Amino acid sequence: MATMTPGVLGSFVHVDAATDAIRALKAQGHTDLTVYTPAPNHEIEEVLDHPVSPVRLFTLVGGLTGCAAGFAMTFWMSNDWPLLVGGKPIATVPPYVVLGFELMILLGALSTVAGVIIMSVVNARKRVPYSEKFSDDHIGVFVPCRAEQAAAVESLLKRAGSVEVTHAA
Amino acid sequence: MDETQDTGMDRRRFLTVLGVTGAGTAALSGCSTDRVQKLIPYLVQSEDQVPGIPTYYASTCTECAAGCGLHVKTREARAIKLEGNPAHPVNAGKLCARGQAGLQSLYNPNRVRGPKNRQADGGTADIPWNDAIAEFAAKASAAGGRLAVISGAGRGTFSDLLAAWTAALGGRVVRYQPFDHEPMVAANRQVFGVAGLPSHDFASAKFIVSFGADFLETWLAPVENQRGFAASHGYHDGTKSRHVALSPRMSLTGMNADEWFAIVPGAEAAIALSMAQVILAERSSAPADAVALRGMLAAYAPEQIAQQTGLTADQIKLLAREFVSAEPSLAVAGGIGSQHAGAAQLCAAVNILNYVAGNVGTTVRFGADLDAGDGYAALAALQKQMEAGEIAVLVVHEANPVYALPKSSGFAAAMAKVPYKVSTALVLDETAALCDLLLPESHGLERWDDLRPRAGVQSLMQPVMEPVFDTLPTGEVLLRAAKAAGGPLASLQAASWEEYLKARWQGVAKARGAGDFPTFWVTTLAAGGLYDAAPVSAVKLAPGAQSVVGTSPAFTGEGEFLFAPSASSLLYDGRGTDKPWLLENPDPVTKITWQSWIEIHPETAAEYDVREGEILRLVSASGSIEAPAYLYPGIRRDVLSAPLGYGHTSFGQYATGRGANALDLLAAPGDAAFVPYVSTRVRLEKTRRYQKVAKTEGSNRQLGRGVAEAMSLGAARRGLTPEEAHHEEAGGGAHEINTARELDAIAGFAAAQKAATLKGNYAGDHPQWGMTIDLAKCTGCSACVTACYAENNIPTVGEADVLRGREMSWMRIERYYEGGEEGEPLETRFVPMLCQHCANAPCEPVCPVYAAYHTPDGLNGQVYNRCVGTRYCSNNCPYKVRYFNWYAYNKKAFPEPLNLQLNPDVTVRARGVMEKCTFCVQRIRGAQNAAALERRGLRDGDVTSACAQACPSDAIIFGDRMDPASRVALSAADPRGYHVFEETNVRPSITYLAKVLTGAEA
Amino acid sequence: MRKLASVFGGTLLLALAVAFLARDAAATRQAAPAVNDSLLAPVLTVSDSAALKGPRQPIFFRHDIHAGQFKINCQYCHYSVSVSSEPGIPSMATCMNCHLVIGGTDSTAQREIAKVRDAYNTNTPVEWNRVYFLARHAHFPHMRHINAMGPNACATCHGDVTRTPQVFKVNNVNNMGFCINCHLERNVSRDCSVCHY
Amino acid sequence: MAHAYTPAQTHAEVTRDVVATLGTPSRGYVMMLAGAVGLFLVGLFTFVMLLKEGLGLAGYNPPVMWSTYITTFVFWVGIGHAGTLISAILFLFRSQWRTAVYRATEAMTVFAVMTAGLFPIIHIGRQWVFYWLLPYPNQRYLWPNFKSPLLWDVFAISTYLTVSTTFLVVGLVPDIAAVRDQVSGWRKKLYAACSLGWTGSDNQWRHYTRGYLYLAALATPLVLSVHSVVSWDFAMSIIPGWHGTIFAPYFVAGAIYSGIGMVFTLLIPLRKMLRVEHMIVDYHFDNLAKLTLFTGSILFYAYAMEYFVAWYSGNPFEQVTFWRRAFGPMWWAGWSMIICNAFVSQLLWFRKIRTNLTALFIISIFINIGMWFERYVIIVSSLSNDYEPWAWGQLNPTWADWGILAGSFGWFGMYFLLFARTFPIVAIQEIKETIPFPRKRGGH
Repeated sequence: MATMTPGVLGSFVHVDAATDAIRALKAQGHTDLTVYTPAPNHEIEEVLDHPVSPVRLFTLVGGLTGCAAGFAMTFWMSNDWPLLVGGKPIATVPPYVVLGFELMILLGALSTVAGVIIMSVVNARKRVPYSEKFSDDHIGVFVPCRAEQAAAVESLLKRAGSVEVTHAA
Repeated sequence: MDETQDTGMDRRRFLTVLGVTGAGTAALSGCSTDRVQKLIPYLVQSEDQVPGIPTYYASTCTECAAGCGLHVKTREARAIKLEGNPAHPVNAGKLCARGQAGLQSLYNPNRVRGPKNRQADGGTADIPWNDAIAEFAAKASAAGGRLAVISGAGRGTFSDLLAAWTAALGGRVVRYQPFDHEPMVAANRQVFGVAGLPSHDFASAKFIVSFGADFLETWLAPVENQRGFAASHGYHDGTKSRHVALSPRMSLTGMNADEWFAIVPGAEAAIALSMAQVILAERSSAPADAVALRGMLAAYAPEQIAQQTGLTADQIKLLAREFVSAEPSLAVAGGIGSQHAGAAQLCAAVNILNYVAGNVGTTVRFGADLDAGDGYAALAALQKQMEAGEIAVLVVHEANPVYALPKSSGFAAAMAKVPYKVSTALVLDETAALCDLLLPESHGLERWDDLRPRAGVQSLMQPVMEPVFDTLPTGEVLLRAAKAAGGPLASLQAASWEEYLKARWQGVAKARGAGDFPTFWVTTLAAGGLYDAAPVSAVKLAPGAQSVVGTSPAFTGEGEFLFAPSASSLLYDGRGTDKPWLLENPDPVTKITWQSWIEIHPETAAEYDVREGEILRLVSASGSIEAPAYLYPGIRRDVLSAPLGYGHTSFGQYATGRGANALDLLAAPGDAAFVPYVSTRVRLEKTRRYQKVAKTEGSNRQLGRGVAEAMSLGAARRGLTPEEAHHEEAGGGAHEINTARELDAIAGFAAAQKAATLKGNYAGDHPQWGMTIDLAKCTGCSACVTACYAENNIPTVGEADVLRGREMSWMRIERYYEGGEEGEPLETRFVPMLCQHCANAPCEPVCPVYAAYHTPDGLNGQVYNRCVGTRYCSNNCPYKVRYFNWYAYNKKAFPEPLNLQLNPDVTVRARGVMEKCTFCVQRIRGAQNAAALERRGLRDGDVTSACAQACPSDAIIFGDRMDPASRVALSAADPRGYHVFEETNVRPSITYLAKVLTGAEA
Repeated sequence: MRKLASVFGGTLLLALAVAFLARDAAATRQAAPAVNDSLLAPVLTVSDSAALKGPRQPIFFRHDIHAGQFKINCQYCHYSVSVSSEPGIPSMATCMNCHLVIGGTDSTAQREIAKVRDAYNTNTPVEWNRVYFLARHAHFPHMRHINAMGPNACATCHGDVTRTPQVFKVNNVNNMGFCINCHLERNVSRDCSVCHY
Repeated sequence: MAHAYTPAQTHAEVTRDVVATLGTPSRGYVMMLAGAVGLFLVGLFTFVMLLKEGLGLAGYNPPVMWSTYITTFVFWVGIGHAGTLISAILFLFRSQWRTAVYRATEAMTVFAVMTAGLFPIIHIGRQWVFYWLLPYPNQRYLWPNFKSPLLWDVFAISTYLTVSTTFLVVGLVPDIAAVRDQVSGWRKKLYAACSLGWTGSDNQWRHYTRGYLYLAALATPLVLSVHSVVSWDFAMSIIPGWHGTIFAPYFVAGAIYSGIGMVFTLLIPLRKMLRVEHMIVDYHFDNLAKLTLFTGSILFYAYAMEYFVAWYSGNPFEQVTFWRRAFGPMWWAGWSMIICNAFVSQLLWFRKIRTNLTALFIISIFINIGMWFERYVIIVSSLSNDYEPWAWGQLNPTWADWGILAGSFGWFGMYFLLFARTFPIVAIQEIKETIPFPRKRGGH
């Protein structure tokens, strides 16, 4: 099995304890932390202070492409074999707004989901220790560090109030 | 079936597999189209059969005694469409619904498929023709003087042969037709001393009075009458004739009258004589010998007879004055609706009226000598002989007396007394079922024959295809029997029936001094026969005119209602009931299909608490019938009616057991000269049972929606449009326009809309097919509906599906009532409704797959193989003229051999596909292909739709609207023109011309 | 980030282009009509017909000999192709016009021609297996096409028959794209109701 | 709002309670599932018969060319809309009370639209060529007609099915991960596969929350547009009684109204069966009932407006159509629609009724009967008395109509019950989000 990323994993019950630990770790230069929470938590996000997620660009590109594809498809297909119906012009905007809109929503939504998956996969670290409790009611903080720093990190976590600390070799 | 032809191969069966024919039979198949098919060539190339190109043969229609000329369209040696022969004087290119349905008697699956004879155990067994003819010859010659033949065949070479053949054996022939107009024949003999029926010229008559004569349905030659009637009664160059109908029940002819008087049944004769009396009293223009009638007519002064007729004295005087002042006028009588015991006297009275008004010789021309049988009296005499056991062998040819006579007449019992009976019926009908030997006759389209329906017309018939079944022309049977029997019949020798016919025609050719016979024969065959002008012989009053009696007859039986059966214009006397086209074509009056009914006036129904569809039982002294009630405002309150033609006990799968036989109520005719249809009183009983009536009528009131527009004669003369005429009637005030904005809206809107919708016309260089339908000429006879069924392979769906409103007829005749409440006269308007091929069609944008789209030449295209079946187009059509194949109707509707009638140019629609009138696009494309081969454009008249071609009133005109000189463009410009549902702005291509009304004042 | 968006957009356009091109390939090109003057048809036996494409016929009728080698005009046998929507199949009498006299050069030909004579004399026509079968919801007016494209335009759809020993389905006549392509190239109307009614 | 509701549970209790709903099915559940499958089989048999014999088996009476199949189609698309409304639109409004009910309603949406998606195949004449409605490149060079409302429908329904399914699945992933960590054996393998490797790391939450927000943002206009497009199936025609400009909002309000009716019908028995009464409480039903009252009143307005517009327009066709809708041969359907939709919803003004669950359940049955009749009346009564009086005709449905209706309920119920048993019916992570984490220094 690929090797586990070396580092220390702390498990917290109290959210303020976890934020204190994170603030302290960042102060010591450990910026590449991985924090597990059972539900998205506003305080954790603030203390980690990551940039806004780029998923919105996927949505924008998907939406615009969908809308363009919708109008392109309808106009091109109507003019490929022009058939007159009900005295109406062969291809105009009003009836095709519905299709442009539908494809905009469809491609927008699909590209958003693709964005979430891509972004989650792109810079996720492989082989990171995880515990079942982090999806129940515990908050987990994993600090990747070399063996020698492990002890210092463990004491820092315990001081902040971690209920359990494990080491990943 | 064994082969008798010497070629050893049945040419037509194999022709169908030429790889070409039967194109219409295999339906639009779902998946693979590469089934293994065989290509079977001729042995010897036939000159007149080119695969893919129709061949037309001239022949004569045998569906009724009128003898209209036919052009039979055949493809790959099988008849697929019947159309009128334009050169024929009787129908001039037109054909009624019964004529169009002749194909379904040719291809009827219930036809007797070969000679049969009765076996010891009572069953019938197939026997070869040679044995059948030998047995027939032996029995006939053995019977000698005790041989009797009942023949319904028209006057012609066959009838002459039959008469000579029977006379040679010493037997006797009775020529019998159920509706044989015996009262008219008797009246002509009594009043003018002339036996025979005159011809009537409806075209030049300016005022027509019909005393119960339904001349548009079953009276003498309905197509000829309708052509004339539409020409005079339809609005043309500022005028139209007036038609008044006097009868207890409003028939289809009554619906086309300007005024209908619900007179007391049986009082028609008195009214006619009273009118004659008024004319003689007030005018001196009557012929000299008519003055002698003043004495006899004095007893019929209007004041004296008015109260027992249902008319007031003034009304009679008004009618009389208008009758004599309209030069020429025409009075007609002798229809089934008024054939009561006093019918002969009624016809005599009408003869006097015509004579007194000077019409005899102008609109009533004797000398035409229309074909008529020997009358019921001759048949009754024969029946007496049969009951007395004097008849040893009875041959029944083209007649069904067991069904056509009331059961109380006991004809079936009389037949039982005849030891040996022979029938040549096409279908195993009630009479044939009792016979011992069946010699099935070839249908009129499968045999050589000729007919002389009237003086001056000798109409030929030629086989257009191989016989569908193992049948022979009866002429052939007679000649072969003569050869087999020898003895007295030896003189009637001929190589074959065809040769016999040709021999006789050689005589005709010699008489006319024609050169060599073959060319004469071919040219006459191509023209359909010889047509000379009918001689007109002057007639004088005979002494019998003095003894005419106008008293109304006594009706037998007790019961509070008089029973007046009505002859159906589609089923005639019941010979049409085995044809699905005629059963599914809604009855022109009641719009009921597949069922018989009892007509009762709405107020009488309210009085007896009768709802529509409630099954009523009518009981008379002689029997009872049960049928669902139909509330009909066009009948007297004390009269009930039921259609003739239903209640068959043995007439094939379509007719047997369908509806009730109205004749069961009638008493035995006894020694009357004719069957008195209107003769018995009946008691009305309720049966507490209910049956939904299979009618195609939604609401028969148009709720002021302008579907059937009409305008007064005055308005029409002043060239007003229907809208202006309505506007004038409704107070006439100028429509005050309040604001300038309203002016802009009216002007601006119309122009903008027109520009927006011109796209339907592409570059404008294509033809834009259109149609005009003149409601002033349309009589609602439904010939166009059957013509459309025949041309476009439309399936008949059967009673259960008509009950659900799923009939597939692309064209329907809508019959809207106007007035009729609180004593107002009831007016009826007919609107043939079909796809309007709108330029701004609402059905096209809603179809998700472009199955409904607009063609460059102005048609609303319906591509069957592209249709997915969402049915939104039918929802969005304001005219509701799109029909859906809920089931695979093509599989149920064309059992072998009916599928031979399918038109190979028209796709047979599969299940789940929408279909509608296509303006006969196959005819348009066919004409365009032909024109392209000749390197020329289409000319007006190259293309006409099946309905326009068949319409006896010539009310439908089809053509290219873009061609300013075309008939359709000219008639579309008529100020009477309007579009149905104009306000939906769908811009239909069909222009209706408003009906023109002439009330009493005109 | 930009890279990803462009990758995403690119794949979409590529998919559309492939679909567009796939459609053109579906309509096979027509065989060019070529009649070679000095054409000598190969000598084959009945058993060879099993190896050849197309259904085996009751008589091994050789178009390459009749139309190719002897250059008999198509309309001699298919007599109604220039006047009717149906080309027409030669009657047995048409065959006998020549085969009354011509007995055939090699043994196979003689045996096949004997079948023709036998069929004619016993009045039982030969039941050919149909090769081209147009779906019933479409109407193909042969005469308009012959009228427009000339009398020897048969090869356009039926392939160069003068070199085919046994007729086979060169083009699937039920492939609508095949007809529409031709109509587009010749700028002829492709309105639905021209063929579907 | 009267009082902000915070569930009285800790995070561990939430996980335990929701995982408990996925245990071995109770007898009641199995019976309901068997019933649903039975109804589905009835529908399947009917559909096979329609395929074999033809649409004639159903009670179609021309001129009424659309009847119960289109009614049931619009009914199911309508029910689908409440789910997306609650899960997407209320998510944008940050409403507190949506968290407990939104997963159940979102699942209801997906299965309702799946049921509706069947009808463009069931009701057309040639079911086996339904794919012609899609713009796939073909050798015939033929394309569908994009001007047709039916084609807009195909695109709208398929987009709506895709987006709402995506929305449901994206919402489910964290919950499946939570369940994965609680169960063992083959179920752990199943849930591990479904959770797509979700660990709840900060990086994942960062993209997940934004992604979910944008999905909700996209789903909001979609839910309003889909039923507008479905209403344009009718509004684009020229049939009196159909082509009204009020149809889009009228149908959307009706959709939400009938959707929440179905939510009551499903949730009230379900919460008892899955023993989650303490998580889906009166507070939720009270707010749902208020939403029902709101949309019910819009329907009340719409019905009145339809009759007023018909009268005011002076168009004789419209006036006769609406007169016959109220007093003609179909008066019974017209009045049951108005009573069930407009008057029954007015009962929800009273708090006592809004919080009485049995009352809500009964009202929800009336709501959905009324809404089915509303579509039936709109479609059938307008078609049966159209422009041409001669072609008027009454529809009388047959067993085939009711068979497909029963089949649609079976198909929907079957999927919903299976979903309730295999996936968490209450959103674990959303509820945990509303419960504040315990703090070391106390206080909240």
